[in-house]
Amino acid sequence: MAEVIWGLATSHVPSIGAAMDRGKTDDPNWKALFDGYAPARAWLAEHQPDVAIVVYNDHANGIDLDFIPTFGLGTAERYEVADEGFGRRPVPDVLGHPELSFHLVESLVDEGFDLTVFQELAVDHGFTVPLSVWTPDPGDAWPCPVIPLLVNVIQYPQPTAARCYALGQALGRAIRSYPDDLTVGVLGTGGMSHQLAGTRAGFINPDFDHMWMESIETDPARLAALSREELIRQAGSEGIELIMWLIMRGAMHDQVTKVHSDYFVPASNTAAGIALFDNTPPAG
Amino acid sequence: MAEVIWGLATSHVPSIGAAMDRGKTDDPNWKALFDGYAPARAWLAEHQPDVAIVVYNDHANGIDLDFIPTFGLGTAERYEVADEGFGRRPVPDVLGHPELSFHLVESLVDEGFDLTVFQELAVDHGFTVPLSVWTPDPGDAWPCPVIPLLVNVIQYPQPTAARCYALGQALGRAIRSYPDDLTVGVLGTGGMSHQLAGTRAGFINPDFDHMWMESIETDPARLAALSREELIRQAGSEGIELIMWLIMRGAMHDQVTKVHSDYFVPASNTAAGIALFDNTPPAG
Amino acid sequence: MSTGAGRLDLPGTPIFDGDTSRRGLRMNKLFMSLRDAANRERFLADEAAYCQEFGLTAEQQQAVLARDWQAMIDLGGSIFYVYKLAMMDGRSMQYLGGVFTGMGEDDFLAAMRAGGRRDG
Amino acid sequence: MSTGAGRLDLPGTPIFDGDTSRRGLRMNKLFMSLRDAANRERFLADEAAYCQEFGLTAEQQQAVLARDWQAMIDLGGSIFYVYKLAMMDGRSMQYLGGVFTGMGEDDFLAAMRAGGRRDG
Ligand SMILES: [Fe+3]
Ligand SMILES: [Fe+3]
Repeated sequence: MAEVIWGLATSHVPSIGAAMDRGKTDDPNWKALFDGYAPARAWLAEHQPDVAIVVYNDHANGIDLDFIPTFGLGTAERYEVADEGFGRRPVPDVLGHPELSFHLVESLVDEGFDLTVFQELAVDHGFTVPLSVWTPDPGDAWPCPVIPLLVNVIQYPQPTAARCYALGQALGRAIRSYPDDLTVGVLGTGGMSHQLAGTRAGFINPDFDHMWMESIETDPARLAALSREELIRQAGSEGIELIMWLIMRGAMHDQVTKVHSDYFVPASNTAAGIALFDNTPPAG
Repeated sequence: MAEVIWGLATSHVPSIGAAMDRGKTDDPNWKALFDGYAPARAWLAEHQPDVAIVVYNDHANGIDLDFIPTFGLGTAERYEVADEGFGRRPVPDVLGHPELSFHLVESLVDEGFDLTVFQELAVDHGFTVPLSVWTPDPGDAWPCPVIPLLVNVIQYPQPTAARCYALGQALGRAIRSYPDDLTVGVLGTGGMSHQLAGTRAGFINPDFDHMWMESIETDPARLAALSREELIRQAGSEGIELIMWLIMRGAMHDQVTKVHSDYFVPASNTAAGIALFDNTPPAG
Repeated sequence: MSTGAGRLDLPGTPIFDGDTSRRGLRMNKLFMSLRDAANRERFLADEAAYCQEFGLTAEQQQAVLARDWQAMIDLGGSIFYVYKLAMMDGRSMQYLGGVFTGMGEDDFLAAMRAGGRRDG
Repeated sequence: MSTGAGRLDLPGTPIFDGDTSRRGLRMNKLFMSLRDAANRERFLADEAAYCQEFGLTAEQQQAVLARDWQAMIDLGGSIFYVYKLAMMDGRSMQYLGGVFTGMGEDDFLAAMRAGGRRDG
């Protein structure tokens, strides 16, 4: 059987990738953020999975508004890195793991999740920035094959937090029912609180973010109970993308061990958070 | 509130449309099929809804295999009729009903159905043939706005029959919760038994089809319990598209009144069926 | 005789599953492109070049050029997509049925008119 | 000041819902096309013609030509799409924040650096 060995929650703000790509990680505006990543990166370097799953959303790069899938899953052998309009990020293309993808599709569809299957997909910063947060220097290739799990967070109505958490739980079951022995890392991306448009642009809610950071570890069901409206009110119209953390969290055990977390404002217009969990219950 | 007034199940074989478009409905190979439609058409002409919903699948015309949505719902104002490679069918484009579509999307996503929302979509014979079965001579326009509900029946794993039935039930609730008074007709399309490829091509299973025709009226839950494998075994690899009838049926009351049904072999390589239900419980 | 690469194993019944679809993706895209008259013209003018433009494997190209319908299915073709090529050639679904079953078109059509084929 | 056409009504918070997306579809498609360098060139060579090619309404075209960012949002633009045009112009998300809030870029950036803005 395959098993989730860790879950990583991280913001996917494009400027984090840009700061890395342009060698600005020691810039005073950025140093604290990247310093905050260091302990997670060190632990992750020691805990290499066989496959990773990145839960993310596209930002007008891989898909258009002609169709808006609530949940999409990639089954390709390779995912091209999108040119978002300022040149492609200087990072490797992503190799997929079609066998695991097919298994996940079958398991999840059987459990009543109405996935859209992607056989071709270009991935944008929502996908590559989390990979960079995990692996700052991939060289020619990312450390392992990666499977994209797309979530609609851009167009209302987004899936409910409860549905995301349920999808995560089903994803965990699907992974565990895979016939081969594989270790899996799951990345839940996006957030934390932010809003880009409207007179409330620039809104940041540290109280909510701290509650979220605490509860994602200890009480994810509490977060899953939040309504769409409550999420937009508390986390901002773009902060609702935090629902993607719940998919990652749902795929893990009820009890997990926090390896590291950090919180930083601002990464561009966004409160940035990182939280890394070892999928073993806490000792004692 | 809106309410479903009737449900129409019908095959959507392209050659049925071609026979109509070429004036061959009196051809000896076709006459019995069209004669079998007459009582349904007469009743439908007296029971015009304000909006219709067509549950169907695309056949390599409106969407590609780049992405395969399990369930898709259109929210457009207009759906173009696709040219499938032999010229566009001489039938009108389809006007949509965005307001009802938005309501359905929101209700269904809230109920945990992971729809893909289509803002642009060209519709093929899977969609237009059922409209022609209902309305043979639309003139310049179909009798009312129509909303497409797309189902993946082409690529394994298709949604389960149970999931389709559950979607239909949620669709019924969503329709009933619409604030305006609207009457709605629901068309479930596809089938009946057929298989197009493999040494079993040409397979037709009248016993299964008769069981299905009977049970769709009186015991849809029995059909919803059938596995994907059982459906392909009994109805053929393309006959599995009968699961779309269950979405229509789920949107109706537990008890319905059959207006008319008929069964005909072959329409091209397919067993063709029609079944029309009035969404009122049988008298007495 | 292929019975499909699916997890289901039903005799004589190809299952168009994710793995099959992945193998056939480029070829199916080619078939879908034939909806367009200009593409049909370009295809007919130089079928091999058109296949290469779409990135077909050598086996797939061979199957397309030879109109080996069974091979197209075996190499990942979806019947709904393969049918686009058949239509362009003026072939019917009954013709294809005759090929897949080995019966030939006339016998296949007669079997359909007689109520269709049965298992076993 | 628009607060979005959504079913949610949160002060100062545009909701990009289905109806908004429908209104903005052609304009958002135009913005997405600007990922491509050749399209950016064509756009810059004749912005009005490019808008017409994409089927924008007169109001939308006016908003695009005038770089009226608030109007683009009000007329159905998604911020992620609108941002493609801003990037092409060398504008940052902080610049847009300065516009949407009426604070101007410098004050907006200062507010972000100080930990972001709060409700109320
Ligand atoms: Fe994002
Ligand atoms: Fe069909």
